[in-house]
Amino acid sequence: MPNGVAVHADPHGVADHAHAHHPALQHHFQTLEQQHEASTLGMWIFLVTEVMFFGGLLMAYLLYRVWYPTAWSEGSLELDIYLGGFNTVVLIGSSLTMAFGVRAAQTGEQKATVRWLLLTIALGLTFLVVKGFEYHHKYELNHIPGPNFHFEGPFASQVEIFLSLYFGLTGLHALHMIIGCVMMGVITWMAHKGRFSPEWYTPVELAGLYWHFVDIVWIFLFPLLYLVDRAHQLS
Amino acid sequence: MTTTILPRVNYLNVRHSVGSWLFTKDHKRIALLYLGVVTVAFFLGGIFAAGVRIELTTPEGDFVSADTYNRLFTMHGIAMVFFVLIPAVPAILGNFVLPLAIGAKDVAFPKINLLSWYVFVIGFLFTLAAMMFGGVDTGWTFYTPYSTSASNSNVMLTGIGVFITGFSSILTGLNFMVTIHRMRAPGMTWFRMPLFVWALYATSLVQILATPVIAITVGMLALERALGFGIFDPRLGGDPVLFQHLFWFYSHPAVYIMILPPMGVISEVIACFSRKPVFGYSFVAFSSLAIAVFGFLVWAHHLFVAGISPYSAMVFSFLSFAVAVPSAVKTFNWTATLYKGAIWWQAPMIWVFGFLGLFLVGGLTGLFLASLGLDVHLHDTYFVVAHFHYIMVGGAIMGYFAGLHYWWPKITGKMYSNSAATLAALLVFVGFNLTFFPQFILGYLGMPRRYHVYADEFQVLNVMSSAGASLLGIGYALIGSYLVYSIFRGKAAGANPWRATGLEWQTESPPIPENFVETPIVTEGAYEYVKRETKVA
Amino acid sequence: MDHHHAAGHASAEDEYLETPPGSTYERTDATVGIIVKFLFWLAVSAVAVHLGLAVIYGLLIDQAMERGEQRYPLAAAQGDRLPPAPRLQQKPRNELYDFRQGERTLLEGYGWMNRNEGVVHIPIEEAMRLTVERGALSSRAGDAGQAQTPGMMPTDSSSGRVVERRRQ
Amino acid sequence: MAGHISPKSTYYAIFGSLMVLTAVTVGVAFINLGVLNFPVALTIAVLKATLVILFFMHVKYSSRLTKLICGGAFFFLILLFGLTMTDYLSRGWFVSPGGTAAAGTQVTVGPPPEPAAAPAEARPEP
Amino acid sequence: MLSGIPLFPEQASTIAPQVDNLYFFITAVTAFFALLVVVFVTVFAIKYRDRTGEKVGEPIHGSIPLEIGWSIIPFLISMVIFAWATVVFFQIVRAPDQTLEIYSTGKRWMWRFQHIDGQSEINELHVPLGRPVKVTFTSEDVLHSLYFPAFRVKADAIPGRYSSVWFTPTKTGEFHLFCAEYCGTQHSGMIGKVVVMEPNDYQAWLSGGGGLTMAARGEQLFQQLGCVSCHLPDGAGRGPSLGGKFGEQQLLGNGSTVTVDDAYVRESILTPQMKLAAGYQPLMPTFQGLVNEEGVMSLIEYIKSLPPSGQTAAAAQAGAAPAAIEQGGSK
Ligand code: HEA
Ligand code: HEA
Ligand code: HEC
Ligand code: CUA
Ligand SMILES: [Cu+2]
Repeated sequence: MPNGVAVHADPHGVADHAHAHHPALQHHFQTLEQQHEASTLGMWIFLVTEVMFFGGLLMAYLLYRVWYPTAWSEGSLELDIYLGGFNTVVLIGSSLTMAFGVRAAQTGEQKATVRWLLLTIALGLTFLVVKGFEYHHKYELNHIPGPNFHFEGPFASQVEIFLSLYFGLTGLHALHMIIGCVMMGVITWMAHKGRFSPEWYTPVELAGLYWHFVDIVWIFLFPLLYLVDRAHQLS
Repeated sequence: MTTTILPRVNYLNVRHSVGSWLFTKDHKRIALLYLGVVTVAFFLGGIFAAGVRIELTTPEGDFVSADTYNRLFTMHGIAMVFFVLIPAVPAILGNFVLPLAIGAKDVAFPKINLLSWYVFVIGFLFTLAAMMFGGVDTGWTFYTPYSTSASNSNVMLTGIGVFITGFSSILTGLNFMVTIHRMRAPGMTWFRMPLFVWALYATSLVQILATPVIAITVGMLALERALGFGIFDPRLGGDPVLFQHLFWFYSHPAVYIMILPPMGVISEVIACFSRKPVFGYSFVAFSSLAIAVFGFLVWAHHLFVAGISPYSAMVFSFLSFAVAVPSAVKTFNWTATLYKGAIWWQAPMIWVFGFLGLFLVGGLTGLFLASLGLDVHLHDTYFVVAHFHYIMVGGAIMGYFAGLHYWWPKITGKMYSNSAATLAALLVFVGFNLTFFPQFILGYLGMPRRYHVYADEFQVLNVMSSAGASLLGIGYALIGSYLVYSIFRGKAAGANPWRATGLEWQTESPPIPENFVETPIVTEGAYEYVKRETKVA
Repeated sequence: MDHHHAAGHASAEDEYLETPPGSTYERTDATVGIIVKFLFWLAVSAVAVHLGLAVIYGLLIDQAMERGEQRYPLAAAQGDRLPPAPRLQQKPRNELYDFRQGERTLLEGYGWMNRNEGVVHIPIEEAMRLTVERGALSSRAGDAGQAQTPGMMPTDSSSGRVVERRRQ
Repeated sequence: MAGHISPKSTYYAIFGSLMVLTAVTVGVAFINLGVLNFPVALTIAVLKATLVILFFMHVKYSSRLTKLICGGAFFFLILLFGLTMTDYLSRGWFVSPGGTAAAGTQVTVGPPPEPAAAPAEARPEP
Repeated sequence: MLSGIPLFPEQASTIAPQVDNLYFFITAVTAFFALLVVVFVTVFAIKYRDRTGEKVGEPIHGSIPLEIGWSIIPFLISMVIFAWATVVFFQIVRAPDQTLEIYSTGKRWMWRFQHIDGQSEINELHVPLGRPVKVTFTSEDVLHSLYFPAFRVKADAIPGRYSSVWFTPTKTGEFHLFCAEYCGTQHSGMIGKVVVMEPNDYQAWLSGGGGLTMAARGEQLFQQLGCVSCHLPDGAGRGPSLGGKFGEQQLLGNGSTVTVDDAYVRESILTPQMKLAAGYQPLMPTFQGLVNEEGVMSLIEYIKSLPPSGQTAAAAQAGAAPAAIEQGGSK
């Protein structure tokens, strides 16, 4: 054949399908290795898109923080640092439990995997519940931007921008948490069914990557939103 | 060796039910699914363009009302950009050809591929709904504060549609990147890949990095419009120019999403129909990547008179000139490929000739716009419209048709009439130039964009433009007809009617569902047409 | 530290090594080193471009100053002039707040109105109490001021609009 | 099947560091460092994120391609921020004595003056 | 009708020739490269044409010197273009020290220009020949863009910011004025003309003439200040119809009557709450500071000229329509 393309008999070819391979291997992949590499690469690229997704909101945040430092201080002081701090600890804790979950899957400890994953979900839900309280509090104070917004002070308009970005950023983050919790639920179920083994635990690994990413976003959001200017609180 | 027409199982006839198409995981079928939706969008966009051009034949607003005209050009732009050109080459030709060209069985994530089609359709349905409820009239650029506070059209619906469609683009890009990294046939190193694959990779880079930003920007727009969040609202101290920064951070790289795959097609077709390797293969490959990366540095050239500082205008102008250089390199490389080739004037090659001329003009007029002193005069005039139509229609669409004509025998197994194709290409070329060349003059004269009525002295040029548009329409209609005809009555094409290199030509037309009977092994570069006596196929 | 490896891989780069014969897909992948170097030099050039253009910007400005001084040596720098009043009221909330702050200070605080003549302002409640105490009310004549519709009171608006007298 | 398995102690150590860093960032927020507050808070956040990326996400033990992809994401993010701020930070730059004839050269809408200059000073000693 | 196809806008300002020269230069460069490539492609396509489709081309893989050459040369050329264009840009952006200041606001869908001594006009701008003029403007609602093609200047009008353009007209005549940023339904109606006059004529126009009688001025102001939105000719609006009122008695809300004379009308415009017409709510805002003395007098003249309500429709509104309405092209 022209072009120097040779072909050879291929054990994974069309004709030969009788041999056994791992049930999780998809047929367009040749080996489980290849599938694992592709999946991990795919998840990383997806996380890149997520970084840019948050990037738009962060750009707006950056600009207005530079323009309106006082309004940013005022707005930040309106947020509850205790709830925010608690949430940070909870979320980082859930990252820890997630890492343990992945590790348990790696070493084939099925029950431990399920336990760690359940713990992760529980911590994630705790985060969301606390967030819900925060939002409700804001609602009561009429601090939700829009027609019902009310804030005292000369910087009210800019504080409205701050709060718009607050709700945008934390809302988007919470949405990702919810999706993460659902995904974790599915993974936990699969773990419970014993689908994972040291040979193949890719879904746990990918869910872990996603979960850690959500944690990283919060690691940035916490100081950016809650800790803008606490120094003035003391004076 | 003649091609025998045996009843062979291929991806088209392996199963016939609607379900087998709608739930397929075969990248080739997904490509055809995309082809369907994109063609519908192209017709829609074309009908709106026809509406625009008919209105513009007279200086008064007598065909449609001002509001309707505004909705017409907005929907034209949205349909053509988001639902035709962004998916056209990557999602149709890329989906079909990529796994074949690298010797893989499918893309890395076939289910996500199908999902990306569904997401695309859902986004399209939202936009269709917006069209049916009266359309949107903000311009395809959705500038605030008009779109957030002053427009009373279906901004939310369209915004949701665009938001959703963005994810289709992201998923496609993700899929392609992983496929190219991890699923190449043994022996196919990066520098043995066809240039089309390089172009798809560069496009995927842009898709995954830029598209999320438009998604979140449209999201912020929706929040501001629906819930009253103040982010771009000047009455609250917000900055309308911030919206423009964020919008164009995506939309400039988006135009490179639109041109890089067609450029890849050009590389393939030129190599095939000159029967020699593309001149400067690695330079063309690196230029594709350079265009993709540099394309992220230039977005504020759309904001030169919009309120950015003169200093940053200088910076972006400089960078815009820098991004022109890789395109120059590619153009010269393609021209040099023709030198001492054996140029076979077949339909795909005719389209390539058209591309070379028109992309040239389009790209060079981009330089006019990147020049600060000139852009002050030319911004938001028909000069810009002419620039981008030259490069998007004359460049990208012609590249798309070149690819469609090149791979048509592989996709359908049938061959179309070469003379009809050449005639259509000529019609489109003439019609196109007639439509859009006068717009350069109109632009310099000062006729602004998005004008429903215009000053009398602009009429003659507008009439010329509209006349060309009808020629264009006839040309496209002709293409549609002979391509469809070829499906039913076309001659059977063999596995390799163009006698091209490339792994996709080493399997049958149409390919079997698994692409290759046996995994190919690659031992040489992509375009090794060797001096030899060729056999008559 | 005790690292437990899964069988088969010595390091993460293994998957990108040479493609063994008989492999069914190409193992080698992009050389990361070149890409990193490219991105690094890109960042460096971006910074260099900014600095270089800043220098050119400065030169062009000097050209302007030079030209400006030569032609109009006596003209003071005008800069950007704002249009004359009345200007667009773009931030009604802020201006209103400032206005009310000023009013509140006058109405509720102690302060000098005119130090030279010893005129001060005191809180309005004080003033009202003192007025009643000193019996100053009785000396007030009937209201001969502008015709005011009963039940109406003037508002802060500069248009002279009146609204119903009710709890605001 | 590939994959580096970290010992549990590593995870606990990283978690501990993250907690310490969280406490630090909250503590530093209550100290008035002026303009430095923002960069310091960001630096600590970047440090925390790096720990999570390297150890929880196993990037330290991943291929160079993975590391590149990770870094690339932040590279483009910084690009977005940097080039946009080029515009905003150079907005007030002087052009000529006669003024800049361009769009948006002067702001009519701005925040009110800082509280220090507010009318609260209209209260001298009686 | 059309006297030939225009190919070039007039050069009516000092910057226009510079912009045009830059344009010619870039066109020349563009034409050169376009021709170069087109000629090469055509020549190669014809010279090396193979009608059989069976031959094979010469396997040339590339040439590093050529690559470097055609990377460096376009880069250098684009740097030249960039440099020239930036210099021209700075001319456009650098306003001279002493300019004639004109202030303007864009709102959907009209431009209002105000000269420094109070003379204001809608969709029309009168400027003197040979003097640098700087128009400082903003937008009241959405983005607009002030564009004078003949002067080759343009800048976006952003709500919440001031923008400015400067030009020195070099030719008398009337030139186009366009809005060049999409702003809604009547975006194409937000156009007008800039009238460049000899300095003497400009002075004459400034000091109250300009071809407009006071009553016509007043009518312009009546539209512009929004009086027409409340003072409908049939009296059915928020304010009483003003036709035929002058010289008559007006019943006030407190029962007294007053003669509608110059002073009363003046008071009604500047301090309307002083005397409220019977049967109407106290809705009229004050126009103190929004109209100068000359404007008040023009308004008074106009109100004097308004016929009684019976025959208003055609006479008052549509007749003697100033350029403001004509240019708008609105429905
Ligand atoms: C496929 C789409 C596509 C592509 C590839 C390009 C490519 C380029 N574009 Fe274009 N552009 C658009 C689509 C595209 N554009 C659209 C849609 C808009 C308007 C959006 C809207 O407002 O609605 C727009 C608007 C636009 C503007 C803003 C105008 C305005 O609104 O005021 C500018 C300004 O810099 C610009 C510049 C360029 C440049 C320098 C290139 C370069 O990349 C071109 C490079 C190519 C060449 C230079 C030709 C080949 C080279 C040679 C033959 C060698 C000789 C070369 C040299 C001497 C350098 N474009
Ligand atoms: C991606 C690409 C794309 C494509 C392919 C086109 C294709 C065309 N475009 Fe468009 N265009 C845009 C993208 C595109 N455009 C964008 C982004 C804008 C800016 C929007 C904005 O400002 O917001 C724009 C704006 C725009 C304007 C300016 C409107 C204004 O500023 O007021 C005009 C005016 O002539 C125009 C014309 C055309 C024409 C005649 C075609 C033709 O090529 C179309 C030809 C196609 C067909 C005709 C359809 C197929 C054939 C049939 C259905 C057969 C029967 C039909 C007939 C015989 C008529 N387009
Ligand atoms: C928002 C509504 C509104 C606008 C705008 C308005 N008016 Fe009036 N005008 C009224 C009302 C209501 C009255 C009757 C009550 C009163 O006298 O205050 C009135 C009364 C008058 C009168 C007295 C008429 C009479 O019969 O006593 C005159 C004269 C007048 N307006 C002129 C003007 C002019 C000139 C303008 C524009 C510069 C203008 N108005 C704008 C609402 C308006
Ligand atoms: Cu104002 Cu368009
Ligand atoms: Cu662009």
